[in-house]
Amino acid sequence: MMALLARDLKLAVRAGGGFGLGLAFFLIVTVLVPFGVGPETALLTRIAPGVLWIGALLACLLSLDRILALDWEDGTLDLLATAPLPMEGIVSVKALAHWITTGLPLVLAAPVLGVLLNLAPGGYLWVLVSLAVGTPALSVIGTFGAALTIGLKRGGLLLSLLVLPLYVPTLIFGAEVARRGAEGLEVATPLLLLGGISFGAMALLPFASAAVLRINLR
Amino acid sequence: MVLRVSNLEISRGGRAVLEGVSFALAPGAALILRGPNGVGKTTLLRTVAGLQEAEAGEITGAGESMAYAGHSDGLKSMLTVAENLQFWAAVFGRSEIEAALAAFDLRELAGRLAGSLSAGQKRRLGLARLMVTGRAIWVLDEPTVSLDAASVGLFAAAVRGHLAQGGSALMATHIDLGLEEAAVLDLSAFRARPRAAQGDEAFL
Amino acid sequence: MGRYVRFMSLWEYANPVKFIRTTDVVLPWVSVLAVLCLVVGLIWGFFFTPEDYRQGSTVKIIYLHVPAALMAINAWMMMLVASLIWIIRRHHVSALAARAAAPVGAVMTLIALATGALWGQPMWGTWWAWDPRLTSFLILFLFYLGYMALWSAIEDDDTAADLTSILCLVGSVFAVLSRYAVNFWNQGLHQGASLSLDKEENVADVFYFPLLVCIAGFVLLFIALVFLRTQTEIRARRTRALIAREQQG
Amino acid sequence: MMPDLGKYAGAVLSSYAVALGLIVVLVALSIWRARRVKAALDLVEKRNKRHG
Repeated sequence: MMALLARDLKLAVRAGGGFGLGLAFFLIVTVLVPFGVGPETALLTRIAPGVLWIGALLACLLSLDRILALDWEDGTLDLLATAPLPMEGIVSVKALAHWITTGLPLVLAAPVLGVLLNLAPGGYLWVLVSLAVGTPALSVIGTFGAALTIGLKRGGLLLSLLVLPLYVPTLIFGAEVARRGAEGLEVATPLLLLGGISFGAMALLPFASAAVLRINLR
Repeated sequence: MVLRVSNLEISRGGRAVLEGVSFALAPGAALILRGPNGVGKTTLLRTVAGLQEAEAGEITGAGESMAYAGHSDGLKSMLTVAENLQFWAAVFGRSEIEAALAAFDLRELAGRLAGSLSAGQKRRLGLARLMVTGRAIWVLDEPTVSLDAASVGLFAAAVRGHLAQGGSALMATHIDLGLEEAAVLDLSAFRARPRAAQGDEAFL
Repeated sequence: MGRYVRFMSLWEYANPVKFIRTTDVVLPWVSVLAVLCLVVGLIWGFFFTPEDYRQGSTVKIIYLHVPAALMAINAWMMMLVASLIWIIRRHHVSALAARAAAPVGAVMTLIALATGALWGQPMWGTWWAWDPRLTSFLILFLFYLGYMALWSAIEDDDTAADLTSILCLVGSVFAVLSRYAVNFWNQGLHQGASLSLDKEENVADVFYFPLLVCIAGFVLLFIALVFLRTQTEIRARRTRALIAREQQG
Repeated sequence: MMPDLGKYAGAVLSSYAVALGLIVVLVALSIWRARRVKAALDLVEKRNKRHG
């Protein structure tokens, strides 16, 4: 398992695209928003937490199809399925690798991009915390979507259609934590709910992803 | 560990292709599957490897002692030859890769990225992967594709060495490896009689 | 004792041929009843009920809005049950019935959304409010779209049935989560459930009885459509199976 | 005959139009596809009977 994680991380570093593309996309989305809604700082301050969450979510979505597709195309998944690793473990490690290469950089970049959106001073910490708690759920749910659409020709678009509705609860609670944090309100309740969704998804969804992958491999 | 297949029935795309397939593969033995294209060699091997479920029949002795190599080698072009092997060794809980590199004449290529190898070299690396798994039963699907005569010789020697150590090999191949000790099983004899596909039966 | 030997198990209807034979008999009756209920209920509601003192004539939209909303959720529930039956017992009719129900559920969701928006415009002064109920239905609609898209994207019938069943299961959990999340996110303008047992909040009797007839009509319409569409799916599958057999020789 | 819908006539009438329209389209499409698929199946079944 550790070997699989180490290999995925090494591949992400070598191939370059892993970290860079998602981050660049996040940056561009954040930069485009003021062009769309106008440069008024008070407005930007108000929408900053939500925009950061949407940007992170879309950047995450962009890289989902790479989680399993590459290993599927070169036959690695077939070989991994015959290796002494449980399929649930394989999909969990794949999701973890995706989080480390895509989710974590987004979490760390969000406060920096918050400056561009004139995020309220109290918001930086909670944007960081909410993304740190919420993005693992995005990776795990995304892995499920990637497993469902593996090997389909028009998989990319279908993947978005399947995954985006599943992202709704995570987005709502995550953005709520960030927004309340920025406005100096109590954040404990949404944070607990966000954590619940994140841990629940991490604990249960790998079973669904593994079942789906076994069906797709046969 | 004896690999035993009894009265196996398998299907491809929901359609029965082979039935009544039975054989046993003892340690030190090799079995070569033959038959025209489409007879079900790949499907049989994937079923033995556990990637696909059999429609009927039983397979015992595979599972934890089996290493599978299919049409694709599962190599990462951005990793070096040595790193690719180290990864697969680690997946199977091992670390030794020197013997495999030597057996397939990959020592000099060890530091090269797998993406820069020729097709034949990649195949050799894919086969070297079998040695690092430490598994006793090799299940090989067309292992000699894109190998030149010398490389086929290397492969045959590796298989012979594996058999000598008490391993066994089940493979589908058309070319003559010069493995006199290998038994040959022609799958044409087990072709399934035409019938409805498994999933379709309920609708006919 | 002997009487029970001939008792027919419910599972026998999972045989495609038996299903078609049975529904062929039932379908005309259900259809006629559905049309009857809808015509009676809607005419009763539209022409012979008074206006609400607060909502004016818009209250008449209730006869479409509430039954459609109920069926939008019930259709998904039915798909969930059918998916579970497919996963556990692998009855083909069950998987195909889930597939057949999805477009019906999607249209019901669309009707609930459209009538809701048309109702909301005069009542709340806006076509669309991000009210929890409306939002939940919009999310439900997206789930229907994804489910149908996955069915049509996969070529192998049984693989498609397996994958969509798992999606339906996972989707159900996330749909419930979304419902709570959306509630938390916005407390909303929408009135409570129209048919709740709480007498205070309930709609008055004059509206209640025609509404019940309309609900019965929508339920029967749903059943009739699912029967018809499941028959179609079974026939399509049988056609493919026969052609495949011909080609095999 | 027609009840007086007052100032909300537009909303009420368009609700009925949209909802009934969607239902009619759904029913029509279902029936149309049912007929087509049934015809295709009959054709194949007849062919199968003839050939044995």
